Amino acid sequence: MNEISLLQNYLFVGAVLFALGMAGFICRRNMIVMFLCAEMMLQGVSLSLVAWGRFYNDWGGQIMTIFILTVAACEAALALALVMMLFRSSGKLDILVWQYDREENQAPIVDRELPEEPVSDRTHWPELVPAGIEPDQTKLEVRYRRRI
Amino acid sequence: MSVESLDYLLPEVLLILIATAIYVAGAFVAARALWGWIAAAALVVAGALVWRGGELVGTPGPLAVDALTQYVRGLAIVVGLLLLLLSARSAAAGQVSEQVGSLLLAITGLMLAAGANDLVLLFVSLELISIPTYVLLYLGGRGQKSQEAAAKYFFLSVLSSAVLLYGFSFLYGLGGSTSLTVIRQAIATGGSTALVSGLGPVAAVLIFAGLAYKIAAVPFHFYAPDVYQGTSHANAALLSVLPKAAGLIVLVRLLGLSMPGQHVTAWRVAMVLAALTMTLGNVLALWQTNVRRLLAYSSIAHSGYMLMGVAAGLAVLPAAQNAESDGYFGMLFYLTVYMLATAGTFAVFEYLGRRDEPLERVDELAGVARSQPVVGIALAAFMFSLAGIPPLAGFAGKLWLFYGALSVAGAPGDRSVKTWFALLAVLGVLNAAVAAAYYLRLIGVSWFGASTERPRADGGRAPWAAALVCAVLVIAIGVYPFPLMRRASLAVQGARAAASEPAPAAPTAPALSAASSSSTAIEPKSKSPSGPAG
Amino acid sequence: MTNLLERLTAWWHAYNVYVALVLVAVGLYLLLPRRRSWGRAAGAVTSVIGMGLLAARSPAFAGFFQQGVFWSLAAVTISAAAATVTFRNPVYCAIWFALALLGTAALFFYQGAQFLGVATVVVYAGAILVTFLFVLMLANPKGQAYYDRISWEAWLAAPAAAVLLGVMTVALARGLPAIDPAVPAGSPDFPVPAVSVARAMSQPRVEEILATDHMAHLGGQLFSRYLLAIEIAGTLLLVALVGAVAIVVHEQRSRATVDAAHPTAGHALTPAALAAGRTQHDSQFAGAGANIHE
Amino acid sequence: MSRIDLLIVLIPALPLAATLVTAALGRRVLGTASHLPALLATATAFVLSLVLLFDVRREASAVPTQPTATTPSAGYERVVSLWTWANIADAYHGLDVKLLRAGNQPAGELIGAPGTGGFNFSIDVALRADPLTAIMLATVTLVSMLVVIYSIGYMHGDPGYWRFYTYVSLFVFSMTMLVSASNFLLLYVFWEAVGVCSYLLIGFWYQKREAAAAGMKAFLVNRVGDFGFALGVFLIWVTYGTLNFHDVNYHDMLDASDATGPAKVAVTGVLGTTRLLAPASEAYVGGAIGLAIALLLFVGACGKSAQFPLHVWLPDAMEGPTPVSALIHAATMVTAGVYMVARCTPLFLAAPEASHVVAAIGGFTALLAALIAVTQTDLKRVLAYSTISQLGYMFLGLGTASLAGITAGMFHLFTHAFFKALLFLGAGSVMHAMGGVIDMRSFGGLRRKLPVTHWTMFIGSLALAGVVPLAGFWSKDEVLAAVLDKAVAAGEAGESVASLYRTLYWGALFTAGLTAFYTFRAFFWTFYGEERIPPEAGHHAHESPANMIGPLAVLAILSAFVGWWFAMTHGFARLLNLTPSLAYAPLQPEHAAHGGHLTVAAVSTLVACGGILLAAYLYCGDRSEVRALARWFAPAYRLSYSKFFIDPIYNAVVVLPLRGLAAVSYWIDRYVIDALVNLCGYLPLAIGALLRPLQNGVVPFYAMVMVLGMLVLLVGSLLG
Repeated sequence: MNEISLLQNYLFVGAVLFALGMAGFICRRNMIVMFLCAEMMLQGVSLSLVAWGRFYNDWGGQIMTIFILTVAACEAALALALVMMLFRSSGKLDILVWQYDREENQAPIVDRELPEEPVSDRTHWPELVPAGIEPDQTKLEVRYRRRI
Repeated sequence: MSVESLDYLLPEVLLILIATAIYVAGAFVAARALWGWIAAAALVVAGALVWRGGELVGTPGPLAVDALTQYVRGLAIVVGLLLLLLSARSAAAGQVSEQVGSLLLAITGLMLAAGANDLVLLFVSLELISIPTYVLLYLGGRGQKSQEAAAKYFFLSVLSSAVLLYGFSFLYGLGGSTSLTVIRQAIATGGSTALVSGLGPVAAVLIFAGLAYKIAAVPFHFYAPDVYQGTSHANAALLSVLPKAAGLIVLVRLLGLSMPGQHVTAWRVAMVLAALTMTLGNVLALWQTNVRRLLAYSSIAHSGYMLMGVAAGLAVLPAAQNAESDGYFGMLFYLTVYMLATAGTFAVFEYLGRRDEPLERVDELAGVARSQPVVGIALAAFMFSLAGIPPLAGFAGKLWLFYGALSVAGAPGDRSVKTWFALLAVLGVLNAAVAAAYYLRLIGVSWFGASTERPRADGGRAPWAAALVCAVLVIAIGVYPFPLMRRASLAVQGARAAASEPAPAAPTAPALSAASSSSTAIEPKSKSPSGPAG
Repeated sequence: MTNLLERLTAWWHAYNVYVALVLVAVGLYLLLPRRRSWGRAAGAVTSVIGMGLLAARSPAFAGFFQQGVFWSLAAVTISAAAATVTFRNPVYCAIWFALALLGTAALFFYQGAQFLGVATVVVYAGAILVTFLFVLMLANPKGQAYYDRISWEAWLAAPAAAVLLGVMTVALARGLPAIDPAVPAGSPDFPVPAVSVARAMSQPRVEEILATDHMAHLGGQLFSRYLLAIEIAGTLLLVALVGAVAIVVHEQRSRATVDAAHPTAGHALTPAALAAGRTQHDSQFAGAGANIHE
Repeated sequence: MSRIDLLIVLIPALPLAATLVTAALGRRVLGTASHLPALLATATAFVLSLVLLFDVRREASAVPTQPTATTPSAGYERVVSLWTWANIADAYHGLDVKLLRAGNQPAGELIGAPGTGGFNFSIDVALRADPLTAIMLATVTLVSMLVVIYSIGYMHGDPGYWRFYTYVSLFVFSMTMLVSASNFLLLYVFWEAVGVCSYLLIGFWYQKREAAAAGMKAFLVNRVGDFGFALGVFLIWVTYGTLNFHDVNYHDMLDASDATGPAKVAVTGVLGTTRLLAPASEAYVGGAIGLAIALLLFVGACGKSAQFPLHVWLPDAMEGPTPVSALIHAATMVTAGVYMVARCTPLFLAAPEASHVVAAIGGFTALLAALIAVTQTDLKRVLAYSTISQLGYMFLGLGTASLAGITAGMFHLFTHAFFKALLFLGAGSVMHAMGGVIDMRSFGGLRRKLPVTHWTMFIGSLALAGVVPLAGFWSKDEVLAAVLDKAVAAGEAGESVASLYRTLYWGALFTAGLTAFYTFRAFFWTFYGEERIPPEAGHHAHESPANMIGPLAVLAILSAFVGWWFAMTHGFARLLNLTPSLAYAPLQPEHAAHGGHLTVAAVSTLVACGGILLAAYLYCGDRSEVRALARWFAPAYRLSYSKFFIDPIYNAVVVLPLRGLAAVSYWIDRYVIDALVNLCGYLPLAIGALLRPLQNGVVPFYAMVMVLGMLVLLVGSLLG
């Protein structure tokens, strides 16, 4: 693969990551997933930068990526604190809860119907039993045997 | 980096050190006023240092040492002092140090962003404005409103900075270096190559879209009304001033000065956004009853006017014009005037509110100007200035913006371009007429409204002083704008001149990298088709 | 018959980009969470085909078999990314994102950016993502929230992504035409500005990026030319740290003071606050834990 | 610095000082003595204006009055530059130099060489003294002084006393600056400033909802006019490269030490001597651009001077205190548009079609407003519509684009200031006595109670009606004569506009009759008939105090004699015609047939008398005072009383159509034109309402729109 096609391929992969992240950012409603999607966009940018740096034999692309990494870490710290606080006051990770401030006399966006949850998608996580009580081994085994 | 550049950066270094010290010491000493005074002293000293720097002209390293940088640094310090006065009261108890420190850092971010001549430095400087702003937004208010404001600003800001970075990556790809000087030279000499003509517009649009969020230009403006409404007056003032200034200056630096020959895309985008932004901001402001929401739309509309200046600056080649008909000059002058009037307005509102119950609705202003004549006159001055009514500063600002647009329309050139700019100027004047309605409504309510009996106006002396300073400046600049004009035109001329002189063949070789490269065996140049190395 | 075939082939050559874009959009739409989810497998197939078609537009695709390593890495990364965006359960999303990060890190290695590869794995996958997983588990350990099962305007988001991809493909094809390596840099047929290439060639540290002491060079650059940015990045980390702490502390403090002063304010979830602050319409909506139906 | 320089600076400076003093000290220190600074300032300014007037007259007389073929006159002007407001370096590079050059000067000498500052475009705060300015200054300061004196009595006891005098002083400052500004920018600045003062003063009694709304309306409608004016100024800037009225010499640009040798013109002003003396085809831009400039300026004038269709604010502006109506909305501010059009005469001459538009709008407005005034029952509203109508006359005069017409228009402005201020102040006196009631249906027969007001208003009404030999007669007559001359001249030249001007002439003549009718209708209704006093006035309805009566008397004397004096001596025209904009070759008199003027005068007098008689017949007829009136208007009285059977015919043929027309005009004005103007105001609101749902508070939606916007821009940039 010559340099220019290497560059082109990397830029293409970067664009795919950016576009996917962008679509996810728009339509996912879970705030943490939104943030992950934003990070994915940054991954796309990083790939492009590194590819250009390689192409020009220049350090700038990699350095820029390091800084993107750093800033992403800063933003992640703030995002975690913020999301935690938002979750504590609304009980949800849904971004659509936060639409109180809007133009006056506009009706809020309300979900008309909620999706049914298919049984097949239902997942179970291990449950910790309260301390001091002996767990019912057989029941747990039965419940998780399929997956363990 | 060298000792000289450190010397040049002394104001920023000082501010960062003081901010850090305030952060750390704030954990131990909970003195409300102390941190404010220290921060103010730091800003004053930094201002003196900037002043002492004068009109330095240095070689372009990571920093563009030119008159534009100096101008914006001075502006940032003045605005910083005003914002500090404005937020003196709104700080939550026990978190003054966090607030003051974040504010100082955001101001430093603007100072650095104005002078950054390197994509990496530019990126971190812009983040240095954004990240403290998130913190301030959350700390500024109480309960769900400020939470919502912070969340909205944060998430959309993350999206926009990703877009901006994507634009940066293409700009980097055009120039092969993070230095804007090198990028400019590469684009100037390689204007006809497929790379520049194919990817240049993409880079320009992505960067524009990323920065338009900071400027609050339509359709990237949506956060502004909601966030302003949900946060405190001080934070709204900060949002309407710092990111906007940074966005506009960076826009000029990146698209205007670093991408020669790529202006067609940029000015078209700027023109479309300017027309949309000013119109939408004004027509929606007519409906508002919440003061901060109203000012949010007003600030959106003013972004539109300033984008008109940017468009005019982008559309004309630098050689064909004098400094004052340059759209950037109009934009810079208007930016200054707008910042003063808007910060002053928020100061008035902050002052007029009750303790723990800030001013919210326009009706609450009823009759306050009669019981508080000084503040009333100041508010009237800001409103008249924002509406562009002479002889206040906003009039001169609008005048130079329209002059810039009409200079494009009057200069020799493509006929359709001229027509578009003439139409844009007409739209601008029409918008100014529409805008008068809601500014006048605020004056009318505050002077002629039936007054409410409830006690008001215990915002303290600090916002009062900020309002007074802004009012004096707005009137003085209106009556005698020449000194400010001269500075602004020198700034624009300086930036244009710095951007048109030939770049050094290679970026200034830093000492450390020279040392490290000496230890590297120079391998034969071969573009190996292999994948991973090492 | 042959005529028809020829016409079909011509049509295909002219329009396969659009077909690919439509396929990407449809596939992505099918994959994204919707009210009644069906056809997710079809969506996966469709979007893979679409992206494959787009990739085939790339002139470099010809050498696919020589570039097997790259394309496998890219395929893994992209599929993981698509899975991140489309999976309903946010915990799965995070884990798929970890895979995408690993893919990106591998791509970094492939480019010779060793430090970045390691840093991505350590910082992102190791630190950030794990913290997010903690939050996710704390927030809704069952991962069954209704808002993960529906998305906002998927019918607009998917075409938007496809259009962006199309724009980028076209722009890249215009900006970086496949060039003959024999064409000298600086001639009009060469796509890259001669200045940049000349600069890259003229530097003493040719092939530095691929050199064995890569890290030393990177560090040298970082702490010389980009020293100022490093300092500011340090400040940024400080702000983020202080800010994150302040946000949490602020919440506790203001809740304490607000609860003391106005027992009803501050919480959306108490009925009194809802009645006081919000409109009736809003409060129905914000009466959160319970009922989002009308 | 000569005396003129000092005077022209002092005259605006004094009211400014009064404003500052009153604003600073008014509430706490001055209290009920807040009128003192304003009184002192306006009185001194008036005296200084008189001195200035005489100085200017003396200086201007030195200029040759009769132009010869070789040296056409360009009038007299004196410019004082206070400070540089803005300075643009190298502004004239790249501009089309031909436009800057004018007349007999070679190109190289007009624009300075680089380095001398000759390429710099500077906007100074520059004041000018010339005959037009001097006349305007004298008028403005005289009327304001009288209004200030009058208001001492009228505003006595108002809680906002100090505020009132602050605003009035500010207004006098702005108005004096407006008429003495020597560049378009300064003119625009004070153009807006008088608008702001007007807004403040209309809304002075903010407790009244209508007052606040009227202030808002006045300001916003004015903004629409200013929109045109601003664009016109920009267009002048772009076209002529300068905004100065006057020429700038090298001497003014360089240091005094360098100023040796004869004064050379460095930059020609838009209305400067150099350009005026040059052949018109070289000096001024005609065609579409010239027409656009003139029409845009005229839009501004329409807003400020309340011409159709931007006249809707003026009737509402009567919510302000009556002295304000007299000062601002009758005598001074509303004439700013007339002043500006007269000042810019050369620009209008460059585009003859613009003059036709001015004349047509002026004539139409005059007729429309007069028709509306016929049926109004609010005394101040009658006067307001009458003001609009008279302003229309002024524009009609200016629209003839002849020296006689422009002089007549300005002369009408001059005389109108006196008698309209008189009428308004008289109305204020009535209102004062009636406890604030101004509806004529509630009172009547007041001439016993208010004798002085009655007599002074009688003189004012006669003057407005245009009865010989009062002020209005002379000026209105000259306007009519000028229109007729123009029609005749155009007819002789075979131009198609002759019929337009002929129509306008007849319309104006009809309007003159209407004017007489509605003026005396109001006069008789108020002062004659059965004595009726509204309950609001209580039992102590009495004549106003001396400080209100005094100004009335002064204005009455002026209204009576000023027209006659100046018309007989031709002093006004002779002085005014030395203004640079008017001492202008294409404008020099073409020696029209003056023989016709006597006919015009006779006809107009007849028409006016007819109107008065009609009013007398209708409003004095079956009243208790009919005998007293019968002695005055014996013929009409006898006609109406003895020939009883004529009444119905008379009524059906003259009165009913007139009333019907008036009612229709009023209805159209209120519900169509006003509604259209309001509609323009609602349009942005409606657009806003359509866009509001976009702001729905949902973050993903915002993100979506951001991304879509970015994509549209991206696709656009790739396609374009």
